Amino acid sequence: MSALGTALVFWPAAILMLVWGLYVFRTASMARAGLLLLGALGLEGLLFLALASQFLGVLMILMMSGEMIIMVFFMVMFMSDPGGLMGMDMTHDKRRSAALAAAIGIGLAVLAVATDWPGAVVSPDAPDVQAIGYEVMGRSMFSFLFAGVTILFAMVGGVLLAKEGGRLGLAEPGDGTSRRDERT
Amino acid sequence: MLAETKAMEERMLAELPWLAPIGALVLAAVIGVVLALALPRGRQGLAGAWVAGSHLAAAALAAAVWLDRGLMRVMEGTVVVDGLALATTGLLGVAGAVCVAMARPVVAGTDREGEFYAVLAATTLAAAVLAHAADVALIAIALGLLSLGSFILTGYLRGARRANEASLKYYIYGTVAGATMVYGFSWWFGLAGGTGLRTIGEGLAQAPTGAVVASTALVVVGLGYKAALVPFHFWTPDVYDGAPVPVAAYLSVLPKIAGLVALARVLPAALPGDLAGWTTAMAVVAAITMTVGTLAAIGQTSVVRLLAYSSIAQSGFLLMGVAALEGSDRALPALLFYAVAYAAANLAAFAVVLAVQRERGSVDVSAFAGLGRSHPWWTAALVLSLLSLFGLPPLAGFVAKLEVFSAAIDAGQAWLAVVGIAMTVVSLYPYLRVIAPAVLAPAGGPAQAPRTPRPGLALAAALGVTAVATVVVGVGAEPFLSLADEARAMR
Amino acid sequence: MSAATPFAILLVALAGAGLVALLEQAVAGARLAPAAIGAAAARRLREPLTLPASYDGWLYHGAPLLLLLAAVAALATVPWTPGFRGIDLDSGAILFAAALAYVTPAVFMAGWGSGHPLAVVGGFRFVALMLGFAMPLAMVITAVAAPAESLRPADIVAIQAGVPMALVQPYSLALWLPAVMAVALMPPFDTATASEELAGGAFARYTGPEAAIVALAQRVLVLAVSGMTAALFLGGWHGPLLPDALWMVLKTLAVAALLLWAGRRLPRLETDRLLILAWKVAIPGSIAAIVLAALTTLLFYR
Amino acid sequence: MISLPVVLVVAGLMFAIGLYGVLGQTNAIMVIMGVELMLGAAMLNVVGFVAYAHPDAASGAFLVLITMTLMAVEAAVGFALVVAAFRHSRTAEIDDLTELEG
Repeated sequence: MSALGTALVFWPAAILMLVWGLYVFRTASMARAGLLLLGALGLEGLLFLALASQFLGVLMILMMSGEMIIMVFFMVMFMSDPGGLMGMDMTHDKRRSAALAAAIGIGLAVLAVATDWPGAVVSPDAPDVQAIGYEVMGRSMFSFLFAGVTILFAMVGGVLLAKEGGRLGLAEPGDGTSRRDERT
Repeated sequence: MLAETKAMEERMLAELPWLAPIGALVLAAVIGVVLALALPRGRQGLAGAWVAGSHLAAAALAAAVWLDRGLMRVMEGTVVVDGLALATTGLLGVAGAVCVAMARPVVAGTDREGEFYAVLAATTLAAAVLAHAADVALIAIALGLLSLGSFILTGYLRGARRANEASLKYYIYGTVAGATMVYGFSWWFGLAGGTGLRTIGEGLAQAPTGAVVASTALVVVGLGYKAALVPFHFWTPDVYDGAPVPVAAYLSVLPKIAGLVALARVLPAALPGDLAGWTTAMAVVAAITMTVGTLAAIGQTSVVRLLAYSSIAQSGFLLMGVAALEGSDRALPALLFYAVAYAAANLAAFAVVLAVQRERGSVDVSAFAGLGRSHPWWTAALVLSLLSLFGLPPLAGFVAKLEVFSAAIDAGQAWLAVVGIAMTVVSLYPYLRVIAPAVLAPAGGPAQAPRTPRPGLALAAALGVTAVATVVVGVGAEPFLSLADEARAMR
Repeated sequence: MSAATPFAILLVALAGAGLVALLEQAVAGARLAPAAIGAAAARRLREPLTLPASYDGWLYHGAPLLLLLAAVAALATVPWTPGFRGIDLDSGAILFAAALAYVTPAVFMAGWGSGHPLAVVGGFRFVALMLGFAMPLAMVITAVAAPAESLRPADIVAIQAGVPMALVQPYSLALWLPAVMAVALMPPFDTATASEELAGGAFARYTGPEAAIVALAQRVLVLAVSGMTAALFLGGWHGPLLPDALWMVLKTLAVAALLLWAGRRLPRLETDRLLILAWKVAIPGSIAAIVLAALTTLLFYR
Repeated sequence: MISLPVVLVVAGLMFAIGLYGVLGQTNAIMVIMGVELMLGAAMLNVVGFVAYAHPDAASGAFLVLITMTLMAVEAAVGFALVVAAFRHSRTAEIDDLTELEG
């Protein structure tokens, strides 16, 4: 992509991404918060595309849709005020957290501008799908396989924690995994 | 490119024997899940036996690889099989097996017993991989699985609200720290142009200092949180308190040692030659960590929380070994020896706490009163382990502390050794607060109906092994020290 | 990709949507009446916009636009002829799945934004459904991309010059068709939006021009998935005698007709049955499909 | 036009927004959202570096893939923990978790 094309996609997408990202934590409606996050991360995928990382951009756009829609689901299920109509305050330490986050953001930004980064590629470029494939199935094979194990145990652990009662039927009172224990 | 990749594939297949310990742990975890699915409820303990056996097999394989195959960089440099990695894997394997034995009486008969063992094995696997990893992408994902496994183990007793709360708190601290670390890795990648630690080391040596310091600080947040270093230690007491006691024992040893070993591998490799003054920074963190941990331990009434703060202080002592890595050749052996001594003593202490909790239903200091009359063997183990954590000669802790102090002095950080000695002296008080009532008070303690009459064979075995190790590693320290001397980290 | 391509794609979308509407009439057994389609659309556009009583404006108004965007983006990845394709990326086949993935948030936004309980349930149903069916969709794309060693749809068409993929991997086609029908909101997988279910489900509250956009987007979705099916499984533009573009159009319309016909004939299952189908049959099946595709590639394509 | 520092500044601000969410929100799921933004910022960094400094470094692309995996698995386990917490207390607010003294 040409430098002009990159700029034309990058600026609107980046600004919208930051604004939506911020509004995730400012809106009272949980459905909106989740969808704004989906929008922000989807726009990040668009930024990847603008920065020549085609495969990563497309993958990001694909993955975030699924992941964030689940997020929205959970938001709506587990919030006492999913529509944001009751005006519940869901923040704490508002001023301190904002100040700390702003300080860190400004610090990172200043450092990013001040540092003399290596490399001086004018127009963005990136390895293509094939090069990424050779990397995944070559040098980073071990890490890739290990990521598979990680996903397996995220699934096992997720089911373990979330489901009441095990594969072996509901828990028996007294063994510490049943909710009934709490009351006795 | 295809031919190149084919050659790479051949190489990687030929290098598989070096990964045998990791392979044993992978089998432990994956076959653990299969066994959990296949076995009937009454037989779920077999999954535990399988996992414990595979842990021991991993430790044995680590020794075999060291003796038989030698040390090398494998998997195109993303994995390093060196003395540090193999010694850590051996320790993790034995400690993990002890934790399975401790957990067995607690989780027996629960509704997802088999999965518990499998997740424990996966967590150990992640710790072992973290000790081997020489690539930041692998470190990131290994730390991810290590964290996830820890969260799951902490929250396993889902009926207990405390366990759930501890797990959620742990999760929040853990994911935030992990995300911060990945951000630091992204800058490292940008400065060096690769994700291998060796590439990063070469790149950072030429990079501007400001960016190096900032990104390294972000990385240390992630690894330091695993190792419970101050100021990333807040989760520790709550999590140990809320988790089942065997899980607290596990968390206090395996993820912590893995985090410290990862620091010991990452920092010297990525920041060669004391780049950005990281040794001094680590020394300062070590001093603060041991001070905060020791002082906070003084006021605790729950023995588990006391041990939690004590383990924070011990992280500080372990970190002394990391801080001395650039300045002294004795630092790495000292770190490893300290890790062995700490693991033995801490697991023994937690095993006694578990036994007392199961008999007296409480982990308060008051519950330990009169333990010496009713259970002399437990009390002996408790006294030995706590005094080893304190560093009384001739126990393992004494030799270990001697080693790290001399390494610190050797590296020109004598002030740190002074702080360490001062904190060692102070730490006697909290340990004595547990020991004194246990030994001196008359028999009895809080009269509560015993929940389980006997500790069970597995728990007794775990207690015996760790208590004996505490003594043997201290009295017969020579072979262990010479073995640790052989352990060299590869860059 | 020239400057005219976006307009060409829009033209294809509009013309194709009209053709799909005609096909719907044909499949329903009614007399073909192109004028009626135009009249219905015009009536929709003139209709006043009545808003639901309690609704979330951003989500309500955004949903039809997002649905249309997703449909057109999916359509743009379809390779029509060697010379004419919309977005031609190395990873275009993944982009197709990525574009379709945004149908889910669009339906959810429509349901939640309408602020009506049945519409909200409709949105939830669709999310649940797509969590199951998005996986086979993406995995089948991997399976058909394996022989071509490329994720570019045009390359996948090119490798089918001799034998269409439907003959090599019939199992992949069997997994693919339900998945694309579900994502294109087609019966019998339309438990979230059908008028017989939940009183119309997620899109029931839309009126006027917005309802017209929803109707258009649904037709474009059918066109996009039919076009991609023709490209990935039926050899795309390859065929004797006739020109490339005509072959592609014929194949696309044939697939669309088949899907619409199947939708009228098959009974509509309950959402939980569909989920069982997705998680217990389609996902394991698509993993097996990848393994088989890898074996096929190694045996016959190298 | 765009250059490397511009991308890094955008990523830095995104990281700060995520951190703001993590520190300021009381609901566990909102905290997860903040973490996702922080990880997204790290990915944007890597993609920027690949684009403008190391165009041949496929290992950077792999780091992004791994980060995406981390995002997914951490969110999965986080949701499971929230479900478990909700069973007990019908709430996912962190401030209500006060059983263990600090």
